[in-house]
Amino acid sequence: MPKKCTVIEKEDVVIRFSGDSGDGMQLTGTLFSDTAAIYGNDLTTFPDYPAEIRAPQGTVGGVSGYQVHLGHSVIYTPGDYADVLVAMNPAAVRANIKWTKFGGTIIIDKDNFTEKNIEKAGYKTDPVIEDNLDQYNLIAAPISSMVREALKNLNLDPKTILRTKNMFALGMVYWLFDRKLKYTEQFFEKKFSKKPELIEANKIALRAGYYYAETIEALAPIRINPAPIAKGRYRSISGNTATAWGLLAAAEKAGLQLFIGSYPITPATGILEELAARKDLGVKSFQAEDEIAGICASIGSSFAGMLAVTSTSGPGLALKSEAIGLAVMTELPIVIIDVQRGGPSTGLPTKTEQSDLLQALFGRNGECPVVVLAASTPTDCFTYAFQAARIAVEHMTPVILLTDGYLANGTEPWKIPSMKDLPDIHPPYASEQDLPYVPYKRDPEKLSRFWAVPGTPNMEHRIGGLEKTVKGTVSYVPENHELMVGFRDQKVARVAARIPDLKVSGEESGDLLVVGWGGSYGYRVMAVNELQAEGYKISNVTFNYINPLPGNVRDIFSKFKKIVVCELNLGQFANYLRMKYPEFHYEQINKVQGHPFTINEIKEQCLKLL
Amino acid sequence: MPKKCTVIEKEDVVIRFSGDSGDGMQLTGTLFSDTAAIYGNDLTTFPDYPAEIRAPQGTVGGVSGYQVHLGHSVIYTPGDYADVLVAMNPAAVRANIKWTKFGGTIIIDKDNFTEKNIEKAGYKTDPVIEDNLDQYNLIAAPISSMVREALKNLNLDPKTILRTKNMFALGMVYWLFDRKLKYTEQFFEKKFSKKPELIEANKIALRAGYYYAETIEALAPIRINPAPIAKGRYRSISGNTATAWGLLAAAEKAGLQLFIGSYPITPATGILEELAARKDLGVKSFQAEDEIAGICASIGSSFAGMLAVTSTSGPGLALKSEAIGLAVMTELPIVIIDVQRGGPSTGLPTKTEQSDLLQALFGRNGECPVVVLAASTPTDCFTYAFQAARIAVEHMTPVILLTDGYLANGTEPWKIPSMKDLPDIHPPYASEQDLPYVPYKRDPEKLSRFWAVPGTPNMEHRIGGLEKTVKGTVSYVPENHELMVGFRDQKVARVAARIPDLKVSGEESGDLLVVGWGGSYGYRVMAVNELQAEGYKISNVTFNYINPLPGNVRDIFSKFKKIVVCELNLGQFANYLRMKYPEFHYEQINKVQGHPFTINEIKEQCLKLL
Amino acid sequence: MNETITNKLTPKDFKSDQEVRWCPGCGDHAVLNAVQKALSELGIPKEKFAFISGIGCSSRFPYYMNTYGFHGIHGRASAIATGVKIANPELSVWQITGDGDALAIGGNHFIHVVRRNLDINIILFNNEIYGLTKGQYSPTSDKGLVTKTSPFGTIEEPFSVGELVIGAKGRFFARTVDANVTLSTQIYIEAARHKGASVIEVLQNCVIFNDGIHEKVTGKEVRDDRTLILKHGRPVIFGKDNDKGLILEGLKLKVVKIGENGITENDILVHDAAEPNPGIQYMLANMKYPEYPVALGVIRAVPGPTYEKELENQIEQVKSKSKIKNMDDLLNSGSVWDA
Amino acid sequence: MNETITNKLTPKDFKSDQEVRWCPGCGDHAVLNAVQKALSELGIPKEKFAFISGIGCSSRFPYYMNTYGFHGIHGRASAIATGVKIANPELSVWQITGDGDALAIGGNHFIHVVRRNLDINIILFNNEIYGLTKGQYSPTSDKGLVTKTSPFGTIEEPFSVGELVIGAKGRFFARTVDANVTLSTQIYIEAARHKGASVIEVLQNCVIFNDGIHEKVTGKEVRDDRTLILKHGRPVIFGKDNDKGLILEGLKLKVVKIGENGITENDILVHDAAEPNPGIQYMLANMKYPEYPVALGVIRAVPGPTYEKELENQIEQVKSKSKIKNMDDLLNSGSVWDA
Ligand SMILES: Cc1ncc(C[n+]2csc(CCOP(=O)(O)OP(=O)(O)O)c2C)c(N)n1
Ligand SMILES: Cc1ncc(C[n+]2csc(CCOP(=O)(O)OP(=O)(O)O)c2C)c(N)n1
Ligand code: SF4
Ligand code: SF4
Ligand SMILES: [Mg+2]
Ligand SMILES: [Mg+2]
Repeated sequence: MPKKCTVIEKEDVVIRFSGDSGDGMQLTGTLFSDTAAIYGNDLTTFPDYPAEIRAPQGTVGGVSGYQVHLGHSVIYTPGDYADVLVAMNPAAVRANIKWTKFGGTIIIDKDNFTEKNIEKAGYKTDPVIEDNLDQYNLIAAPISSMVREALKNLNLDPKTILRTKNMFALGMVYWLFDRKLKYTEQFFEKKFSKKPELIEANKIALRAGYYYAETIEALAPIRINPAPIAKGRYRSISGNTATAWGLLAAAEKAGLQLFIGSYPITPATGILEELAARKDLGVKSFQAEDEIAGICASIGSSFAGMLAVTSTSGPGLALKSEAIGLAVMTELPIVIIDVQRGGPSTGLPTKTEQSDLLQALFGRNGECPVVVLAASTPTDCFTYAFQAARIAVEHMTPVILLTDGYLANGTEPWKIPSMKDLPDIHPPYASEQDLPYVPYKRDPEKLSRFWAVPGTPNMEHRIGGLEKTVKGTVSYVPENHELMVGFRDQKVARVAARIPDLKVSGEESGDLLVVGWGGSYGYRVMAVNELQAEGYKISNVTFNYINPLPGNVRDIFSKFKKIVVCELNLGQFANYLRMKYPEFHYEQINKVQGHPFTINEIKEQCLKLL
Repeated sequence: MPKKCTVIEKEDVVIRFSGDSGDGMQLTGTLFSDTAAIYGNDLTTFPDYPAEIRAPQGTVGGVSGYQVHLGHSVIYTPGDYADVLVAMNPAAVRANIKWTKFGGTIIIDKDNFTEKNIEKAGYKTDPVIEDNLDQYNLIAAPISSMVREALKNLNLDPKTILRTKNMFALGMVYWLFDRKLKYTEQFFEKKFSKKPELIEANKIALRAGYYYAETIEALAPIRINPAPIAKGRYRSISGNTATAWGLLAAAEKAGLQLFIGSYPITPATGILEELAARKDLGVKSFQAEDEIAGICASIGSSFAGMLAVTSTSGPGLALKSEAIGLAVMTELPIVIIDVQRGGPSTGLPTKTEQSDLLQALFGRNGECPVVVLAASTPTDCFTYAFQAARIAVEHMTPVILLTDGYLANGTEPWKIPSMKDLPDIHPPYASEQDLPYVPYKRDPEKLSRFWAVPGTPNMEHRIGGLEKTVKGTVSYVPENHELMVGFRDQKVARVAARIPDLKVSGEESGDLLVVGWGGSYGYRVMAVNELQAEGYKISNVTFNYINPLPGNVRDIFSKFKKIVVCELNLGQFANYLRMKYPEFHYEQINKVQGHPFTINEIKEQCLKLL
Repeated sequence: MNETITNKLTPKDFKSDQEVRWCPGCGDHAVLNAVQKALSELGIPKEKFAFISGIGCSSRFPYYMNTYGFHGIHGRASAIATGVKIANPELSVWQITGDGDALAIGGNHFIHVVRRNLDINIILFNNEIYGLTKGQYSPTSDKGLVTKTSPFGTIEEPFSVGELVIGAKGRFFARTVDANVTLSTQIYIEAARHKGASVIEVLQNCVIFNDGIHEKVTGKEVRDDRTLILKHGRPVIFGKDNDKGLILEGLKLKVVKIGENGITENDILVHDAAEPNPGIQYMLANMKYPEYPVALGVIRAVPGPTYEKELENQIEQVKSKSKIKNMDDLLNSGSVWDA
Repeated sequence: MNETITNKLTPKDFKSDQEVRWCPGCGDHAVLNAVQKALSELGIPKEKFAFISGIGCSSRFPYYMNTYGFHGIHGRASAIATGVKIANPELSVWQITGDGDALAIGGNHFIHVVRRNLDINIILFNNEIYGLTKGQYSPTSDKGLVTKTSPFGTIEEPFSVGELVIGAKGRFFARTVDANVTLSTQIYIEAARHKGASVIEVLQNCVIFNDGIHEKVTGKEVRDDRTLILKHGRPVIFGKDNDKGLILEGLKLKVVKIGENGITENDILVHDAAEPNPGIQYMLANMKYPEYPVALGVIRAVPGPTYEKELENQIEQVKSKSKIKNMDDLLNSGSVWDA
């Protein structure tokens, strides 16, 4: 093992913590990234855990991972390959070796590399040989024995002692990256405030790991200097929490109470959980008996005057299809969040994909247009959740917001916005001066109808899923139907007037325009940045407004020789663009593996087109 | 009133029977068209009734109509405008006058034109004045009083007597078109075999009408000579019955028992009703508690080895979305029939539309391809239901068959096929020689998997909605997922090798190609025929295979200067073609009124492009 | 919801301007009358009513009410009503539904709204048939019934509405007959006043597709002997001559004649709608002709906490304890740092 | 289904080659063992079993069975199983489901399969939590339970499985405890032999998200006094010393001590699982600790016609009467004419 001893400065680094589901890797990763964020690094994280609650111990299927990418410039993705892999058992090595940079550092718990575990991980012989571990900087630490030794005086049971292994490993990593233990120790104090022996135990394990790394001079400590980050107050936030908070912010700005009617489903449950906890802000959360009840209750709450939300993932969106049609027909505001996961059917529940786009756009009977938005980073989930609510309320329409498993669970440091900087939202209440109330009378500009909330005197009216005249009378008159179909269509189209233009990152014209939407953002930006740096005439655009599309798309597209659409599906957005702007030719970069792109994958494909 | 007296021969004629929902107009129309069909006319019918079971008597909303178009050449549509309108009350006149040829014949029951009824129909003054009835050949017969008179000796209650009014009117129409009463009388004998007094009453009323028309020499009898129809045995059949029978035929040819799991919904219920009555052919029909249970039970029956079907309309298809994904993932054969109606949401349940196309293609989470077919006439519902079942079984895939309310309820004479002329269907059973059974092993050509039915020894296996390896083990391996997504996609794509080429009606090249799919067939054919006759270089194609598309589409499209896509929605098929063949430019003709096109509408739009 | 208003409303005030489109003779007309009558007696202003329905003939009901109304989608009325009631507990929420709407496609939402005990009044029009789709059997159709989808008779055991409601933890169940406007009005008023999910099964006649299905019990000639009207705290007596009653024999109900075999009014079972243990109410709800008379009136009415109030209480409690009062507080809560 | 096979199967024959992926200590493991044991005693060949599940931890069950298996979608197991059973009544069909799968999203299919009485054996793993999605409350969670979606405690009254089953016309209901493999095996065998929908509620422990929720009743130390195992035709006696029993007092069950107050074994209620009137079974199913012991064993088992057989009978009858024997007959039936 090569050992060096001076502090090395690096631009960015990727660390992957991995171990059995029970090894506490998610917590370890979170603590590490919190410390990095507080230090001032920019970073992005990506938790990656098995679908099983506890997959069989020691198997590759049971490996849980948490990747952190931190740097001293802006970080867009959790990174493709790890510089440092922490692997608590043989299965973790086997699962992650192909994601580890050749020659990178691997920290293992030597004590766990028993014959049985090696076999369980699916190795036939010796991992070192099978996976060429000698080509890496392998640090085989006897972590289990060392925590046993370090904590032997604490009078704890062996199980509890072993559970601190992850903190020992974390301590080692802190030494490697020259970090302070302080924030993590504060965390112990808060978390175990009722169990002082656990505070003590975890602190000891953490320090033991730190000192162990120092002692063996594992590798020169690496310093990632703070990123040139805008001044201000920061916090770390995941996509799901950001989504929930964006909705809360919109409710406050609209002067509405928030209602969420949802049914738990991976990876969307976090939104419901966060909002269920926000009773302090008056949220009425309703865990429904299924997805259909979730959206129908939301529609009911919208009818009754609340800011209505329902959150789900792909299979749940499928179930909500019919009810979305009802919201379209009754023209009530409602935000539908689809945290996309691997499909079709139950598919790969814990994996990410962008394959619900066409469902969101077209998955309903009849001519049934809704507004569709997509978030592209964990933190901008806040922005687009806020925008989804704004558009829903101000335009009296259902809005589908697409995020995905990668955004939902990923975290980033986030400059905390101030509520006074966010725009007000104006619900289009029917006016008292305008009696009698006519339910489908429309705002001449937006074509949206006005909202009269039950309880308001003199505005009694009836709405429903059957076609109606402007007055709300059921009507099968052919011309009326065509008129109303047209209104609903145009109402959604006119939202385009109130969304920002699409922005090009890079030159406004060139050889290749990389087009994407939603969660593939970071990888695209990195790939394009690198290619730009290499001198290519390549630019990038990211769509967050999917239906309607921004007004300047044609302008932008026409200035590039080639256009390539890059997405985690078989080409859904590319096909949608073919419908909308048939005059352009679209190349495609697609991947359907339940995983984000790697930067290299995008670069390679782009190079073929350049 | 002009009265003439010689028999006039005509090419074709359109008759519309209309009256209150309770007036028996559907029966009257059916009897008339049966007689015409037996005589040898070609014909098409279109029932058009209110959504309410019994809308308020005497109102326009409560008018029920039945249109018959018969001729002595091939008849493609129920016709745009009626030559003869039978209107049992003022509301029926008001509702239908705009669909009656100027100068055409209108038969009314004078007794029903009371002041109250005239008012109920929404006339302010006199219908004759308001609707210019003097510009028509108005036959105001005192039908009510005459049946009262004719049946006074029969000892029937007044209500029963009045119920024969429709037969009196039918008798008049029979005289007008020089038809025999025989078949209708036979119908009475069969239908009322247990109530001889009703046989008698209806016969008397029918004849009374016939003689009345003769007596007043209402109008010269019009003769529509028989059409030059292929020799053979015929019957009249509606689209829904044809669909049901196509499935039955497929079951027989595949050696499978038929299972249908459905929930009633207009206008699809007829399929379930017909199959529920077919216990003599061993059909297992299951009226489920909802649409989801309907399809899930079908999937279960498919797993267990039956020919599985579920039938519904738009809102029901929306509800089935998630389960269709399960069928895609488990790769089980199942036929899903969507009898489209006016949407979105509950929409216009009794009206027709073609607006579920994109839902059928894309309305599911994940990359979730299914085969999509569409029928285009009531009788070819038989063909495409048969084909849907053939493809489902032989390719182990869900198939969605789109029909619509217009096809479902419309009837046509149909040359009865012989079962021996239909192709055999070969279920791809797993072979005993091929043990151990591997659930996702594929036929190298079709890429479909093999079917092992529970109960078969030594083929025990597990399938489900989670992504699987070839062996059926749950797998989150990225490459495996991409492989399986690809297989499912290609399996459906390869169905293209086993469907017929698209056929052009008209010249193979020209100025304008009219493109359509499904139920708009007849109107397009008529319009294009007429334009061809007028010398335009125009041709027509009708798509029945929507996904995958036939292999020769590019060839055909490239030979026309312009392409126009004609459909009852806002342009869904046009958009789909833009995805699939982006190299062509597509014009559109669209209508969303819950009604079929008229021939003229299509002609006018085409002329603009010629 | 208990606000009094100065101008007393009349049933006519609750009539909307829409033409009523049920078949002449349909039982739904009478239900509409009874509801409008009941509403006018509640002292609640018009704008505080919301009528929510699914799809079916009966579900057209909200169009005919001059109140807030929502004609939903098939089977989802309970879920929509749940959202309305949670959003605004001050509204008097009425769910209108059919046997198909509530018990076929909507069965799940129905049992859950009952279990959660939202304060919603659910009028279930039980005509034992799908009316709107023109005559297919429903989950309450008698076994053997010949309909368009059961041309050889159904082979399914029907649900009994009361039994299902009680099985789903229901606290209020009543039964009435469409044509009996007086009884119905009374029941609707009681349901409105009961806090919690109130299910009222209306034996409703569909003249077109299932005509006379309740006639053998509710027919003018026979109804006195074949139905019995329960009143809380009163002995369970019925019959043309008010001479029949129910007693409990072991675990079973038994019809007896007062005056025969030494039975006096004192021996007759006294109806207790408020008893939480549903034992006897369950038996009463399940009584079937010809073995028993069919029970009408309020069979069970047991107060209990409602979902929407519990939710509001919880929100109040959490609010009073939490330091987070608005979004800025939340945004800056927990672990934050300055750059 | 009753064919005998020459080589008796062993529980091991029912183990598939898939690795069992439940958490160590999860109650599901024991259920799997008991089912494999029960199956090996039924004398039915392996290929005649079909295990159908929804989604949830428990719903992974079919993967571990070396039989035909179908891991469906969330909540739809009853509907899929219905299709399988109708398609082939010769199969022994087992539905595996959780409290969320069966009673939340799948509630409607569940009550309908029970009502229709298909001959399906439904094992409902009741851990009173959503396991697979990591710990949200379910429709059977105790009121007040703190979970991820009820951080301040739930405000909903839970379903009682037995009550709902009976309310849905259920004819077979049993309850067992995951860890009691002997009792469970016995019950699965009885369920398999019962013709009709058999619901078995398993009190199952989720070690991760709801650990010990049944412990107060099923814990080793207390279970003899806090549970009672019902046996058809036998007096309802329980307790460590077999000295406690149930008697019926009026309409209520009462726990008594044999030997005290002159009570002998003869006074004790005798369990009749076959009684069609569900009155007492209903009370037994609903007994809750601490007022009562919790009833285990087969609580209700009333034979009745099954849907799939009635359907087959109807088909046979219609076939024997109809002149239409094949498609050519049908195509040429009714009114046809020659051109
Ligand atoms: C999703 C969906 N499925 C099916 C239907 C068709 N449908 C409308 S009403 C109805 C049943 C009506 O029966 P019921 O609820 O008893 O009401 P009734 O008409 O008898 O009053 C059905 C099957 C629909 N509108 N939507
Ligand atoms: C349509 C749909 N909605 C939601 C989910 C997410 N989901 C999977 S299992 C489950 C609940 C599991 O609880 P339970 O049925 O009690 O099974 P357990 O895991 O406790 O055994 C949920 C909500 C899903 N897979 N599909
Ligand atoms: S069909 Fe029946 S339920 Fe519907 S309106 Fe007519 S009578 Fe009433
Ligand atoms: S989460 Fe609970 S129910 Fe699921 S496998 Fe683990 S212990 Fe069992
Ligand atoms: Mg009904
Ligand atoms: Mg559970």
